[in-house]
Amino acid sequence: MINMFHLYKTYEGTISALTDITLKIDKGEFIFITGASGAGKSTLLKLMFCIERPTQGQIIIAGKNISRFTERDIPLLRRKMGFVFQDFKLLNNKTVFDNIALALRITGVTNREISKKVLKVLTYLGLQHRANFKPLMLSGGEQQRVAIARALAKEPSILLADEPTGNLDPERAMDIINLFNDINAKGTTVIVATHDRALIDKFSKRTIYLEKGKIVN
Amino acid sequence: MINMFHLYKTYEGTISALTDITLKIDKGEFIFITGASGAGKSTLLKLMFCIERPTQGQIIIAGKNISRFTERDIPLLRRKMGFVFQDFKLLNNKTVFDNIALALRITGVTNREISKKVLKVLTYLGLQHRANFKPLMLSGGEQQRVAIARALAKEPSILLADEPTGNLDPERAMDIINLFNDINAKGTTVIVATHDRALIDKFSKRTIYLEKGKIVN
Amino acid sequence: MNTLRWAIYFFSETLRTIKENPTTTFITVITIAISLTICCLFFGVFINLNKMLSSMGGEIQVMVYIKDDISSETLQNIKEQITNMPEVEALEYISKEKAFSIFKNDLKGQTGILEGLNTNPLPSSLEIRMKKDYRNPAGISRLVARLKLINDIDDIQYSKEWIDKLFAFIRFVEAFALIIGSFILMATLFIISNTIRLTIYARREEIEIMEFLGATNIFTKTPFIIEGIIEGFLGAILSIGMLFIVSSILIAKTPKIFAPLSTLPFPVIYLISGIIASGIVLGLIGSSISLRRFLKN
Amino acid sequence: MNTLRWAIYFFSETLRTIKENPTTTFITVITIAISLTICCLFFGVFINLNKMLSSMGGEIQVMVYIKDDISSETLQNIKEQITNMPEVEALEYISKEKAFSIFKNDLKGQTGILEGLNTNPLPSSLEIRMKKDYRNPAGISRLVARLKLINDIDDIQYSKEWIDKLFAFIRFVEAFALIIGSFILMATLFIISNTIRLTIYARREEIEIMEFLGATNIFTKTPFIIEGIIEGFLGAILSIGMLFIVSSILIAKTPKIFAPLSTLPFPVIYLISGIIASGIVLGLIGSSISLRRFLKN
Ligand SMILES: Nc1ncnc2c1ncn2[C@@H]1O[C@H](COP(=O)(O)OP(=O)(O)OP(=O)(O)O)[C@@H](O)[C@H]1O
Ligand SMILES: Nc1ncnc2c1ncn2[C@@H]1O[C@H](COP(=O)(O)OP(=O)(O)OP(=O)(O)O)[C@@H](O)[C@H]1O
Ligand SMILES: [Mg+2]
Ligand SMILES: [Mg+2]
Repeated sequence: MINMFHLYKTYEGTISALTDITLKIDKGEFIFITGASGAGKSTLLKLMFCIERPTQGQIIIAGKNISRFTERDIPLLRRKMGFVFQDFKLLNNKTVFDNIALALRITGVTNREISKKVLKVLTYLGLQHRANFKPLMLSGGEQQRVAIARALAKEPSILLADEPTGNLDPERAMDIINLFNDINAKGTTVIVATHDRALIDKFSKRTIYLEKGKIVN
Repeated sequence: MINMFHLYKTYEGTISALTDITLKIDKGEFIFITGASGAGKSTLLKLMFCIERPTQGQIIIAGKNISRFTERDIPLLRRKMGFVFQDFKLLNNKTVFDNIALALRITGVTNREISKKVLKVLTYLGLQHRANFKPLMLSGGEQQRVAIARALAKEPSILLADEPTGNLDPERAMDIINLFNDINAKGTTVIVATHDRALIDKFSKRTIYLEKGKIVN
Repeated sequence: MNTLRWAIYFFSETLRTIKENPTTTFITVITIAISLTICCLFFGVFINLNKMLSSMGGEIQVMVYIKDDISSETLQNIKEQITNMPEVEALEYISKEKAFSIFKNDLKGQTGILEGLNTNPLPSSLEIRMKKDYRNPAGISRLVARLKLINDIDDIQYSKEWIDKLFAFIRFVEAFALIIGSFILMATLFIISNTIRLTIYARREEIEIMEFLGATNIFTKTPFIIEGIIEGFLGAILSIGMLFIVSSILIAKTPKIFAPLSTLPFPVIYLISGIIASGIVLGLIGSSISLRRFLKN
Repeated sequence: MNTLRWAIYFFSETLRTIKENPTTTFITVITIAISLTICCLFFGVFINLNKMLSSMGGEIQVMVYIKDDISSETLQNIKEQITNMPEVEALEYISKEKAFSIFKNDLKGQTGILEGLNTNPLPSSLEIRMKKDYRNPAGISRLVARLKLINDIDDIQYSKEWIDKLFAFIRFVEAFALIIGSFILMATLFIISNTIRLTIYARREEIEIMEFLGATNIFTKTPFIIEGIIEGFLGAILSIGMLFIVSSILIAKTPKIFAPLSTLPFPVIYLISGIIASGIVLGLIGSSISLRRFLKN
């Protein structure tokens, strides 16, 4: 599904965030990426989502070399992927419902299906009662769950989640990973960047350890 | 130091975030506040910092009834307190150094002292090499540490930290709480809202459990 | 079906953002209204001034004095020759007697001067009214050249100095309007597009997030462009209101003799549709230009 | 010492934000420049037009015709009486002979009319030039009333119709300028303050964070206000440049006779300092107004 060959990412010409990453992720895999703060976890996810471009090396996703993507190719790639941003990136002037609906509308889902899907995913995440709230009226953990809901709603074939449980209590965090497990069981490739050792230990999945931009084991 | 009497906070007239909170925090105490997502932890901290005003009840800080504060009284209160925001609230167009320096300048510290203090606190948090970065060039955990550095730099008499370790790996999280412990030992009252059970267990401090806006034990 | 769904989506999306950002919408609409109004006032005054000045060309008179001792046939011949000239619109014959009575009238009180005068010393004449298109220095020169070829003409008189002055003034006003007018037009475009740009700048995060969700440029752009068009339309309507108020104050304050200076230079319906069209185009261009800066392609 | 430290801080802070937001600074500066330029062009043209029209009042002539049979003492007496009137600036005596030669000159070719005339029928007269302040319909009426009280005067003539028309036109131009001018002034204020407001709106988060850090309003406000002042100053400088370019094009295109219409109505130094002062005041007011919306008190 995802193949990375000798990937390097250097910011501003000098700040080396990733060094020589070669990684193969199979279709339907569930992977944790972990490592200290600043190790390069977010950068790795951003490269897969074309938010950042590699300084060197290739990324092949579903047979396409996205390192060579032009700006025009990117939207189509992103519509098939879900991304839970570390800083949520919710639209503050839209309600929770509209934030999630927008992500679906972009992928071309019809209005009728949109309401159904949004309500379903909000229920999964215990946020039905917050559907008409705007993000700034939510607690940190609620915002994080909206960000997760938005990524899940479009039923992506690849889910990238960047620190999706940092603002959640341990029970809720466990629930989220269980949810990821469920969609993973239905075929979605799941890649989670996290610090939470309890989760990694509990779910014993393949885990990539990053240290100063390099994969270690 | 901080006294809360029968505090209620209702958002938008209907969303009850805190119900009948009565709490006494002594000078020099170290307190954890915990509870599920949406329990009201952030709201409680925001009330102490005058970001939100209580719907009912009184808050006395250092002998002053801040529930009666006018807009003109607030700046002085805030200069004596440090607040680590759950969403960091860094100025994106200023460097890490300038973000922290600004907080000091507002409290009236002289230029010479500012550089000294900023560099000291950045070193504590392992961020010397990021002094000239702007927040958007930092990883999530680095941003969080800048937010912590900013709150610590002005050597506040009360430190309020809202989920200060959500984006940090367990080792760094432990370091942060140790740091809080140190300044607590020097007399600062520390109040930390957190989900991290590992930290709460490790540091066995007085812990307030919130559930749906109420204190439980 | 699909197109309709998108149209509905984009429209409701636009209305929502307008409702959510009343201040920026308000600012943009008023800015467009003010800019359009200043443009219209400027060009309205200019067009009227130019019209009034040009109509003063109607006072251009060429007088042909005829020798005293000619037959009525020769006179008829001269009249025909002149009437056939391309520059001539009308011709009036003023006999010796009529000329004398006009002269007496002009002198009014001081008739003492005519005491002891027993012959009429004034010649008969032909007064020529020129066609509109030829009422300019070049046209007059050509007419005079033609007239000079006619026999039995004593003298040709026309106010050359006055005509040259009038046309120099018209040319001056035109150049003036061109310079200041193009400045005002450029200023209008600049101010409108930048106001829109600042409102979009305030929402740059929103655009970025849309991109992260896989939105194509067109999807992200369309609501902003529709918003620009709606704001342009509203601005135009408001501008029409402002123009109506300003021009009715002007008309009320204008003495009758200068009325042409403050009337509408075009039929109202053209004016209104012109302003609305300009508003819409300005909103469209303004938002399109601004968006290019915030979208990658 | 402390004040100096703050001054340095606020200034360097302002320069930093200007450097960091070149686009919004640029937009604000150009908007101020354009608005000031349009204002100046409008008032410049208006002042010149008004000046030119008023100077046409200099052509106001009041003629006093004197009876034929008076002694030179009486004439001297009349002259003195008139010279002492407050409205009178100068007085010219035109004798019967001079009047006749002027009349002959006016008739030019058609001197046939004077054949057989052996006495001079024209009266002698006094031509009055009025003082500047009285060259208006009311002043003339008062002067004429005074003149009528003098004995030995035959007749008083002045071009009432022309004067009334001229002053009606001047009054019209003034009313016109007042209406359009106040519209342009309001528009300028609105556009400048709103451009600044939009730039501040884009940075509203920054203001909020400053408040959370315990900054007083004055601390948060000052850099924005200094920025407004600097932008106003730069806009004024740019506006002076624009005015210089536009007015030199205008002057180049202006025929000599209309030169008064496109010259500077004031000494350059007043103009420049006036524009700079307006720019600074506009920047100051614009930023202060805008900040009130984003700060709680
Ligand atoms: N500005 C607001 N307007 C309306 N409701 C709000 C607002 N802020 C918070 N709330 C609601 O109040 C409740 C408590 O929020 P609070 O942020 O205090 O929770 P929290 O304990 O900090 O949760 P978390 O751990 O997820 O950050 C939540 O249900 C939230 O939706
Ligand atoms: N836009 C950028 N410009 C410059 N440097 C950057 C940029 N983004 C990230 N970096 C740097 O690259 C390194 C890796 O960042 P990254 O966000 O990938 O870390 P991370 O593993 O996600 O850390 P965290 O757990 O704290 O989120 C960091 O040192 C960071 O400062
Ligand atoms: Mg990260
Ligand atoms: Mg919270």
